[in-house]
Amino acid sequence: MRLFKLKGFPGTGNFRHGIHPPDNKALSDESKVEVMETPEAVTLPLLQHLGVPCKQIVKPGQTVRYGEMIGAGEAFVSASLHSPIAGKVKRVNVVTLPNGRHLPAITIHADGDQIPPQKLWDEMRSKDWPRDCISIYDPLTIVKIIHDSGIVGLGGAAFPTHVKVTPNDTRMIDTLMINGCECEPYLTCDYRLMKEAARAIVAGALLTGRAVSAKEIVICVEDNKPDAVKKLTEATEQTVIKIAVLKTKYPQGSEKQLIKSVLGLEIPLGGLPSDVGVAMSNVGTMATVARGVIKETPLTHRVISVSGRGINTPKNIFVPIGISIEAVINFCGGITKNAARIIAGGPMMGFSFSDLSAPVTKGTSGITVLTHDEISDEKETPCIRCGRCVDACPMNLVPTRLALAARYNNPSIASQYHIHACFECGCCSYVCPAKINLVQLIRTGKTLVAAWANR
Amino acid sequence: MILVTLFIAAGTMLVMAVILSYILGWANKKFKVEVDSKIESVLEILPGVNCGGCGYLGCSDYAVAIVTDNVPVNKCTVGGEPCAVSVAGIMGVEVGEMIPIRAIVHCGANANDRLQSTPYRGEKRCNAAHLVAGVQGCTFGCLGFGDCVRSCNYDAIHIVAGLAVVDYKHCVGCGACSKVCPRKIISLKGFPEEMIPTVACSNRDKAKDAKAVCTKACVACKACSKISDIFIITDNLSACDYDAYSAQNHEDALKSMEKCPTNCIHFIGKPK
Amino acid sequence: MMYLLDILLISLTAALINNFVLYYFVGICPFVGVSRKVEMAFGMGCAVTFVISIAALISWSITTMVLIPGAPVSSFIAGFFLPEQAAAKIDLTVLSYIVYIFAIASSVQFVEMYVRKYFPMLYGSFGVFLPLITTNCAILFACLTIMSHVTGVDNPADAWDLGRAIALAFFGGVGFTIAIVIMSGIREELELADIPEPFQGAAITLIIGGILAIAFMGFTGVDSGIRDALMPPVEKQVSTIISPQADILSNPSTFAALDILSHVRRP
Amino acid sequence: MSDTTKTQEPMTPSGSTDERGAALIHVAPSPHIKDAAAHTQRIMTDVILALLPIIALSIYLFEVYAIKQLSICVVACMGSEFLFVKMRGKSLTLKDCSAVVTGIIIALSLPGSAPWFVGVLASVVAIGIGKIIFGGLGMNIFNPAMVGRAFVMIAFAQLLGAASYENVTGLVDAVSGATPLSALKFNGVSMETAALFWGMTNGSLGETSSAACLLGGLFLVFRKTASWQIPAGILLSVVLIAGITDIAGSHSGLLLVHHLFGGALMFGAFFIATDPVTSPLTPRGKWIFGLGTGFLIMIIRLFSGYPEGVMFAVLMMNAVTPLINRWTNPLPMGEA
Amino acid sequence: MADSPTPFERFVQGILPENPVYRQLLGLCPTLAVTNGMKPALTMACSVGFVLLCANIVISLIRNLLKPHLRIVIFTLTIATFVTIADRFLAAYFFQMSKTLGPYIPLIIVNCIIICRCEVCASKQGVVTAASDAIGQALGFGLALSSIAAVREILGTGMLFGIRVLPDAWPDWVIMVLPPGAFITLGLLLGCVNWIGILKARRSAK
Amino acid sequence: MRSFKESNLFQAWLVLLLATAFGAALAGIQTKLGPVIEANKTRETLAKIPALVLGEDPAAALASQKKSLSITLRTIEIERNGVKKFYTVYDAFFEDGTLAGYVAKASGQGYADKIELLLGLDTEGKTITGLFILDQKETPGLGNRIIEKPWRDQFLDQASATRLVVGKGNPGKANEIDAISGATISSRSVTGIVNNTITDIKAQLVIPPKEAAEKPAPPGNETGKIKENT
Repeated sequence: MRLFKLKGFPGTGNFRHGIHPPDNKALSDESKVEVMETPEAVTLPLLQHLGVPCKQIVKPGQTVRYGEMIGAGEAFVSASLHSPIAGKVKRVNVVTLPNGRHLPAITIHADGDQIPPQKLWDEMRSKDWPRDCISIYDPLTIVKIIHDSGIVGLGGAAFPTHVKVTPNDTRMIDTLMINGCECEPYLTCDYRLMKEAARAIVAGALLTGRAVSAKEIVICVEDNKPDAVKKLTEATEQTVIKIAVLKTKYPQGSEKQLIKSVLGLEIPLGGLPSDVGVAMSNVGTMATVARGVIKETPLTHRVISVSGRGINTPKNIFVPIGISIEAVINFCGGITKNAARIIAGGPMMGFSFSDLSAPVTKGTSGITVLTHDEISDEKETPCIRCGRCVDACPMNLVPTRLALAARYNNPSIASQYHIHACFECGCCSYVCPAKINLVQLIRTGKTLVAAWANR
Repeated sequence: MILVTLFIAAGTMLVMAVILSYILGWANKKFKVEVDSKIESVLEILPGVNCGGCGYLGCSDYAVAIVTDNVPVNKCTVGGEPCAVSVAGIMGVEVGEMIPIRAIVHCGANANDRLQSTPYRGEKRCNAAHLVAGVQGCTFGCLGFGDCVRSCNYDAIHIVAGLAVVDYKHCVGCGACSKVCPRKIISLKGFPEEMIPTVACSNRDKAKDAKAVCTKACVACKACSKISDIFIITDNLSACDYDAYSAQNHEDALKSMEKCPTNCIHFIGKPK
Repeated sequence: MMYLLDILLISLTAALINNFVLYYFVGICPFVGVSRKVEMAFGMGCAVTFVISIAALISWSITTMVLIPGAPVSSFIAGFFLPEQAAAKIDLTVLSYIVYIFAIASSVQFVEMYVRKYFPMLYGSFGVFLPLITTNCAILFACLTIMSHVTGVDNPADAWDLGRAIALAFFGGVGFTIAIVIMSGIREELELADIPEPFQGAAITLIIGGILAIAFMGFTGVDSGIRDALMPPVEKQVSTIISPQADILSNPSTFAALDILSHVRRP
Repeated sequence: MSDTTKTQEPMTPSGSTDERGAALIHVAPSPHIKDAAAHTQRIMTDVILALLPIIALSIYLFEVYAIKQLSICVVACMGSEFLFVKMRGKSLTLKDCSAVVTGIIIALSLPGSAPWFVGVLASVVAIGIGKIIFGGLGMNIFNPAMVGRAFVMIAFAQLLGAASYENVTGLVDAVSGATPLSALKFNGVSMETAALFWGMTNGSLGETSSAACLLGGLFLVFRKTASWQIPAGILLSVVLIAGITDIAGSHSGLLLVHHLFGGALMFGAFFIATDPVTSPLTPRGKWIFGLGTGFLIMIIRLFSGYPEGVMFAVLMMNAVTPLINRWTNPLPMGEA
Repeated sequence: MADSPTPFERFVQGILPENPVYRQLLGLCPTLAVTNGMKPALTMACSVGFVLLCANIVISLIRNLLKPHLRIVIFTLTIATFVTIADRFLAAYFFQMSKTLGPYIPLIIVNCIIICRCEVCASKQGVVTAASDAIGQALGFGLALSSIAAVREILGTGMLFGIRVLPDAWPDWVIMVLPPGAFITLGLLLGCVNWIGILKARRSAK
Repeated sequence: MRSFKESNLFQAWLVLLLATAFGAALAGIQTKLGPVIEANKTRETLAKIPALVLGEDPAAALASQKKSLSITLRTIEIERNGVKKFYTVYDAFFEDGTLAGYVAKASGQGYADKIELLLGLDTEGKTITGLFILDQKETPGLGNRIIEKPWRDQFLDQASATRLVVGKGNPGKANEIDAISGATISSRSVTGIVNNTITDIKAQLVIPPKEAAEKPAPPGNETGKIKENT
């Protein structure tokens, strides 16, 4: 049943199911991106992306410049790592990231002349990003620069971008979709970036589009961000880029749902967007690509939003990667007394953590600090099979069945009900009237099924 | 008339019996399927608890493997030696040396020894908590939610002060606990003696990082390996070479245990 | 038409109304034992349906040809020794049980051996149930029911023919399949339920069986209802409308109106 | 299986509980926010709210009998829930109000004239055999209220009549006080449509007034507490089958109206069949469930010895719900 | 295999520890079908006992002559013969009871208890052991049957052996003498027996 | 010889032996018990006949006088809707040979299963003198109340000329049988069987007095003796 059509696109601007959580973006969407000064030290884990860890290529005691490569992504699905500050490499220690990864990290102490971060940010939001001279860049050069700059998806998953844009004979890319939905509640970094640095995004999009030789480039924004739409429309004038304004709905920003909404296509289960001729990337990534290709600076800084009622002054800030979260939080006035949970990322899919010394990584899109009032603390009650999770699941699954199968160690039922299709968006847990940790159970169910499959 | 009835009744039955038994006999030969009777007799001896401790899908799978693939007969940890001897009798092979296999938990930190633990709200199960960062500082140690306890069919593992502890009186070495442990800190090892030494730690971080999260962590100080060569240090972690351990080097092992600065060498097993 | 209706009703009765498992309690052992997985239950149901039909065929033939008084075979043989009238009275029904079970046991065994040899795949999926079927009361019960409709009738015209016998047996098997598949569906669901320990397994299965039996009691009388609907009795019902008082709510004798109802009847 | 049996007392490493006060940073799995409006208790309160018009009307119609029956059943249900849950050594679950809902539905589905022990036995069976034995709320296969009612309906068939007979004012004797459906079925007597609709007829406490049931039911549907597919499916198939029968038997609409408004159809369609626990999960499954229930109701009403079939039909469809769930297991996006 | 148990052990085993109904879940069909009164239940138990005893003895006598592919056929033949004898005997001397029990007497043929005992015990043991095993199993079966029948008859009709034992005010629970009552009673009793077993095991563990 | 030993039949010698022996044994038992069982079956019916034709009290009185009725059996064959139907009818005679009444055995579909009943009619076949339910499987507590005497007694003295109807609420009305509450179908089934039986056998039921007189009084006086009248 197609109720209406998204203007100018084959999709409806919508997908089946999904939820409407309060977005709480008002906390930080009016605060302009602020720039943090160069910190005393940064900690750079060797695996900040999906894939193979990069190889450490500096020794303790060595001095590094700004932007110098310190970790080489040698494997295809890997990304290089660059120093965001000039300084001295300290010992290699271990760090536990909010997502649970426990890995070695390089610590660099600031030393010597620093490039002021404000300069980097000003460069980014300046209006003089080229739109017309894109054709001077050779597609393969763009791909190579993306690879060398260590650019990964900044939306959260941190998938190495060069993998997506490397030309592939078997899977031609028709459409490049730029994801500016930012459907996670609280987060506003993409919104601010779209508002303040629309030109950089457009430049990056054009470059990437050229790299993948896309016939069409679409920037997708939810309809609760009219200002961003306005800025982007201005910035895309006289270019091939189209802008799709989508229904505000969680998880509109998930790639499968977004492709369904805009193009009406469904990615086959276990497939990638490229299976339907689509490449997708985040707006932040596009800005970084533009910076990497045109200004030849690697991915060393990113915009994050620090929000939630547990933060004294919610802000959007431009930070060097590797800065400790503690420093970021202190920059935002620290946490309030009734703060209960600190989350890397948004409240739906982010990871809560307790170790504030953990660094901001390439994939950290924000820090959300929730108070006791915002989180649900209610005790779990039995599932009454009301089917609300079924109505909420954007993947058309039966979450309660998956969760119970996981709880009662029944991998056969779990796989029979397609547990592998779940991408843990959290809709089911959000709507569950029995307050069951459905997503967590499904997550454990996946490990269970994996163990069962290779018995 | 009575006689005739008797006669006809007997006759009917006879005719029927002849026909049916002929058909069945014929079918028995015609449709004979060769089944190795050994499999069935081996299966009869195996305990039939299908625990999977032998590494096969269940007792019947192991029975097939014994008969067809000449797999060693001493893999059943539940049935133990008597079982292996009987199976060996059927197969006509030698029983390998049966060292009882038992589970060992490679973590020795009680809840109080763990630093940087954070209150955790979620499913109270190890495999769920394992996927959440910071439930406890140490990313290697026992989570203490008892997935292993639930998996044990022999009531042989319990959570004591937040730590999984094997009850060697009951443990049969089926390996169910080691399979479910998300942190893989439970391993199965042969116990040549009733009590053997073990290093109760799995933390492979450097001493400084390990110490930051646990008071009982192995700091790889080499104190143990200097005294006794059954302890080998790899990846910042001391490990006991169980095969090398015997009654002869018992004294050395005891000394190592006393020397260990973080008390993470333990003697475990069935107390005499 | 009458015959078809008869077949229809026999089938319906066997499958649903007087379900073998839930009404006559036959085939309880597999109902409790082999109802863990839907696939297994369905396999068992199919195997039973298959064997029950064969058994019905054999037992009906033997009963009418040999066992009952005046059966062609027995009276023919007896005719050599006895006068015709006496020969027609030779009654071998006492042998019925032993003959039926003999036939069932051997046909089950035959089918098992056959399937095992030539359809190993099929044997793997449902052949394992075949030996169990010998002791499945449903089969013998169907044979006995058929016998009682062949011998114990007052009117020779009421005696069942082969079609009715097979209908009963086949749909009895279908009814068994329905019951066991429903049960297995429920038990699969219960794998994800926190059943008190003493009730796990057979006990809960029996209690569910009880509730199912209650539910199936709703079907009682459907056969006579359908018979009446398709072959209405001579009398015709006439409806009469009675309007209760308009202000019935305010009337203290609200139900006085209903009293009138009971006096109105069919002419 | 060992899962449930061997679970020790809470095995939490110290530190994971909140000993040091609530205002502490803690960790938890995502998602970190939950819909505060979604709550099991609220679902149950919604059902109770929706039942209010029916309760009110039954009290108006049957006065003290209704009050007596309601209080007996609710108290007995809560009592037996308390008892059985204690016996299992689990923490009490009275707060979720599900026992109250079960009690009210039992009371409303029994005739007001039923002796006290009928209500008590129905409640004990409903909670004991219908619910707790399966593991409590959410695990039960059959609608507890219907299990309880079916048990007493068959156990005390003589007392209650095969259908629900009503004998409240003493003006009619037990035998002749037939419900509209049994009057139609056995005696060929029909009632005026308005009386059927507003509930000025004989029957169980809750099933007399279709208007009240519709009111409450629509409330549930609009609150999304009950799915709309199930009542729609039931009503659709009843209208279809009763309509065809009506035309074939030239009853000039009487039969259809009786089957729609004369019995427990509305009550069953909106309050009993929509019990989330015992109905399928997916919309497609709910349609199948609704259509099947309606079909069975009509089969039983038209052909069997019982004038009313809602209870049996719901129990039967409850039994096949696991199979429906299995067959309507939706294909995930991208695989369809 | 372990040492073969003595006849007496076999006898005791059958009554409670290996009760055919509660422990082995065998012979459930008659257990459900004929337990709506004490009288039919006991008659059934006696018939089963008779058939079990005779069949066990005969099978035990011919145990060395059995061929694998004809074993089941011989079992069923023997059992069916004795069942027919029991059936005719009942019809001749207890006509009403035989009518009440209806097809469930011939269904003894496929009662798993008997085949199971033939298979497990009689075809491997001597006559004395087989006989005492049969008696023990039959007693266990009778015990189970009468316990269920007692519950059903008292609740369902207020009577025991047809004699009113409950006050007249007792409203008969008709459902107890109907099929659902049989299932539910057996289910609940089975649960109780399991429960006692669990409690015992727990106590002995301590 | 070897091949014979291997043959299927030789392998199964035990089965053959047992089957034959068991077959013969069973037939033997049957010859002993068969007549007893048959007698049981008929006695069940015959014992009811005096009460059905005479009424309970006269029957008891007759029994106390050590007198009995002699009964003959015949089959009435009718054809309805092209289907042949048979009714077993017992003619009951006093010791002096005068006709006491008839009892017809009839059966039909009930609510749950077949209902089998005995219907007593007076000498002229005009009034129902008794009704007894031989076999039924109606719902206990509801339908099976058709076996209760008060309900059955409603049939007594009903004229056979008009069809009986099932009603509710006003017992005593002529031709009306009060339905058992909650078991209307069972009540209706019994009434229907009675109606049909009467309609079917009415024509052939009454033996003309002349013929009856011709009938030789049975030799013995004990109840239960049957003369087959084929």
